[in-house]
Amino acid sequence: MHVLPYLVAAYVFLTGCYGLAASRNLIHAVGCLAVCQCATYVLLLAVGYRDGATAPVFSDVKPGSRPVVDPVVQALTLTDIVVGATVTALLLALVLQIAKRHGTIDPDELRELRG
Amino acid sequence: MNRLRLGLLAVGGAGLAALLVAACLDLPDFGGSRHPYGDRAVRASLARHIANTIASVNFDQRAYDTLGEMSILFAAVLGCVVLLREARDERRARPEPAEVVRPVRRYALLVLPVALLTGLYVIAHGQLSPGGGFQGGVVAATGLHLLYLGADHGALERVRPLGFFETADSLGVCAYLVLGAAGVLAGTAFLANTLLPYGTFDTLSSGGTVPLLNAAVGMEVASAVVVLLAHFLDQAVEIEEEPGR
Amino acid sequence: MSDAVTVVALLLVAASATAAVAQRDPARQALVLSFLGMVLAVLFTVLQAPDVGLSQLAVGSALTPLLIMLSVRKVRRRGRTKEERT
Amino acid sequence: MHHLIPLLAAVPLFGAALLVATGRRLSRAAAEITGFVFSGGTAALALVLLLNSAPPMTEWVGGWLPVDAESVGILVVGDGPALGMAALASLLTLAALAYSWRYFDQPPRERTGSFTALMLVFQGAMCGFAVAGDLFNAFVFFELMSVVAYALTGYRIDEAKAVQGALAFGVVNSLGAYAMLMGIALLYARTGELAMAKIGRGLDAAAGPGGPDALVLASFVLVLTGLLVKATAVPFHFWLPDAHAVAPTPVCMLLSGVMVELGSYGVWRVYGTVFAGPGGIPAADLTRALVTLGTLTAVTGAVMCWYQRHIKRLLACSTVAHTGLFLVGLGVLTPEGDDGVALYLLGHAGVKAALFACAGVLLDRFGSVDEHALHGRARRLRATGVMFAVGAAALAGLPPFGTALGKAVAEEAVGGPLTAVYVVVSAITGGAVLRVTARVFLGLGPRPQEAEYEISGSDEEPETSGRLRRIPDTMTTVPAVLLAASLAVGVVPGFGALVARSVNEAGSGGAHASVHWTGHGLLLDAASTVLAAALAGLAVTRPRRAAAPDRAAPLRRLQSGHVGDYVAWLLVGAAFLGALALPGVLGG
Repeated sequence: MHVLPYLVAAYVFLTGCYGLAASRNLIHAVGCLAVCQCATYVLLLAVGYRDGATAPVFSDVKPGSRPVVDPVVQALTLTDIVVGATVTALLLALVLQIAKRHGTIDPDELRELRG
Repeated sequence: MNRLRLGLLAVGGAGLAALLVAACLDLPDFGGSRHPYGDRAVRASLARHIANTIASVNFDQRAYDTLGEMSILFAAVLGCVVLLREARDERRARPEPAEVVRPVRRYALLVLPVALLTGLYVIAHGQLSPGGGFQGGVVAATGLHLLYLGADHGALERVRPLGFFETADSLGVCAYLVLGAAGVLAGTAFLANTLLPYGTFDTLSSGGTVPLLNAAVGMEVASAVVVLLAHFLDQAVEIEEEPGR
Repeated sequence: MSDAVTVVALLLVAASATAAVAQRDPARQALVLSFLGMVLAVLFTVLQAPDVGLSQLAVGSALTPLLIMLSVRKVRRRGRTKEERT
Repeated sequence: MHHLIPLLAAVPLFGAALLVATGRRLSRAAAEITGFVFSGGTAALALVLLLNSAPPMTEWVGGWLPVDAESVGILVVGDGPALGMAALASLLTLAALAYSWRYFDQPPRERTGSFTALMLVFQGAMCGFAVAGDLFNAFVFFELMSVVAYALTGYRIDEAKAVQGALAFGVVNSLGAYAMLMGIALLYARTGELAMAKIGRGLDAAAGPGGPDALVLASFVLVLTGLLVKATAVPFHFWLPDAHAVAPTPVCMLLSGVMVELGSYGVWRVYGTVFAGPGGIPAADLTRALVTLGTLTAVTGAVMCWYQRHIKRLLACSTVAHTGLFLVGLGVLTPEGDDGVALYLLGHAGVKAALFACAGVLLDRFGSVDEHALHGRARRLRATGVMFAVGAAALAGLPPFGTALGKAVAEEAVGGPLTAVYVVVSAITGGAVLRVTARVFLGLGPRPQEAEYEISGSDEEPETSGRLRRIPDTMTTVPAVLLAASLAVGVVPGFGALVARSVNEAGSGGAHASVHWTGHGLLLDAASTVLAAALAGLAVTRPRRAAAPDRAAPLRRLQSGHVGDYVAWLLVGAAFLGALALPGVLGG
């Protein structure tokens, strides 16, 4: 339990990398990149967790009555999620153009840029 | 997959995996209680009468990061608009209205206002409860696209004047920057939250400039996601290549 | 109790990430990603991060899969019209 | 004054937002003038701040001044290197905007200002990254820079190669950025801080008697992977030739002139502030890692550069080679090395941007950037030819260009066999460009025989609407100004010393080095220039022997254009980096 969340994050990251390298379809590859990014969310939030603590929102918890988890990593993760969504969108837009110009989205068949 | 890539992947993956696992074993135990920056952030948030510490971190303490974040969204949407423009050899086709089953249609029309209201509520309560400009913006914008299911593409286009949303997107960014620059003009610092009173703890107007920045982000995100989805939807149903290519 | 939920959520995340990578068909991968997004949202809520859970739900399990589906549809439609012409 | 530092990122962003908001109503000229105003304003701001940067400034955004040395805000730094990079990025953006004045095809309907707006966001992102003093903030601007760069690279959506290159760029750089974020999370777990200087102190405080542990090593590797992907060190470099060869020319000027260099700058900044202390990575390990990777990069880049015939791709590969030289110079961790690299980088930015600008002229005139197809066809473009030759010589290290001064200083700092790497690599890249000049602009030598090549560069679409009646003045003035600026870096008295002082002031060492022309340096510069001329001459007169493409075939085959290969190489590179830095962890 002490290291499980970290190991899961590392595993998810490497799995995503494998999928990215082995992908036969560029849309699938972009999806794998999104998987890689999930690893960063898990790692960040795991780092900020504190046993027995509550969410750092004080609308119904009296300040100081209970420990709270680290709010900074949550803010970082929020930023990270936006970054992920936008990168996915932009890469998908590029994949669509590749489909139009090359007639395929299989990376093995894209043979223009070599050497 | 060819043999070279498999070999590289095995070597690189194994090396990186070993490194990451070794690092994980050196990390402080999960659930530890040492969070110096986090504790300071909570104190700073309470000092400025903001109930949701994450909103305080996002829109006050680290508001400059959020500026970068919304610029990324802005730039990505602008990039998608540019990349998904009609190329020289494409034209727009009127898609035939898709057949939608009646229960689906009714359900979609029912959920639509709920989604929009939820989005607005989540934006407005950003500094009080979980949620904020970003989450609410996405919910509202995605919800609007239920109209595609509920009615058809034509109806969606009528309630979705893209020019308006593109302008709103950039005005959101402008508003955020102007609020930030106001701090410099007042002689304090960029994005300083010292101009407005901090208000009463746990109310809608608490937190000085936080609600304003939050609203600017909400407007930006909602419009940006609408524009983004619109362009992908156009690609998926409207834009066609000229025959003969 | 919450420890057990965390462990289950973590293992589910690992499993659905594997499934998302292993699923070669992008349309089905979008569905798996959507599921992954939901599991992550649950995990984040268990880790006391409701803000992040909410945005993961909105982005990871709605927006991103939707974009992928639309892209798949565009690519397939393109393939179909090409075939009809030839 | 220090309150104005964050505005370096904010002003161009504001300009971009304004352009998009009013985009539908603006005429093209109005949009481009708006772009100039905001870009130029930022450049002026950067220069003013730079002139006031001694002693170095810092600013806490949001006015979160530290209480008891603890702050919750974001730190931005205003020292010489940070503001210098911001000024360089701004000035180059201004040059690229001026260059694209009459250059592009009509902008897409109803989107008059979108190209200008993207360029402005790019400028803001580069400035923001340059002044970042907070690791996560650096990541945010790093990612912003990448996102805009993908969109700009794929801007010409009618071109198959452009969209493919942009996707490879996007996937590899995004993965690098996520690796960097993993590293930041690990550092946060150990120290609980995000400001770079605080992380460095936290690492030192947490380090046991055994020195750094695996956690520090892993975070070092992950953060550097992100930065080195941007800086295009081998084996993270594959995306660069694909992307730089296909991006619109004004964008290439920025990508090769400053964005890639920002990666090297990031390595310098992050190592110096975060990992240089006793709890970080020992100096010997960093030197081993950077010098090894740098030498590999320099040699690979030079070889790839020599065997290209697609002119833009050739220039892109020469950027890889020079990045290798920068990394070697930074890796030796001496004040002289830093000074030399800073000057080299400034000189290189002007020269490389000017060369890309000249390649853009060829693309406009002939719809081709293929060295073989253009053989002798550009004789009438005298001004461009002269500039191309001057740029080639400056790339090789012809005194008194800034490149030559920087190269000489760095050569002195690295010493020994690494000096030879500097001389040979700069000679090969300069020689390759000289060869192009001789063939394309002078028509010298026999017409090269057609060989089986994957990328010829002869079927490019011109970027201008039809053929412009004559080359717009901006397209010849801009490269001339850029070359003059590069010359000025070397000849303006006291400039080198000024750069050296501000770099050393910001560096952790505190030692000051003096920078001036030396006889030894001049000799080495002359040697590399002569070598470059000899190589070019040999290639032109004996094309078969000097430029047989098959010799480098194994190396070129690695550049497969396949995203999966690039990702696999990225993993290998990260593992390799870890192995290079491992002894310090094991030995401690």
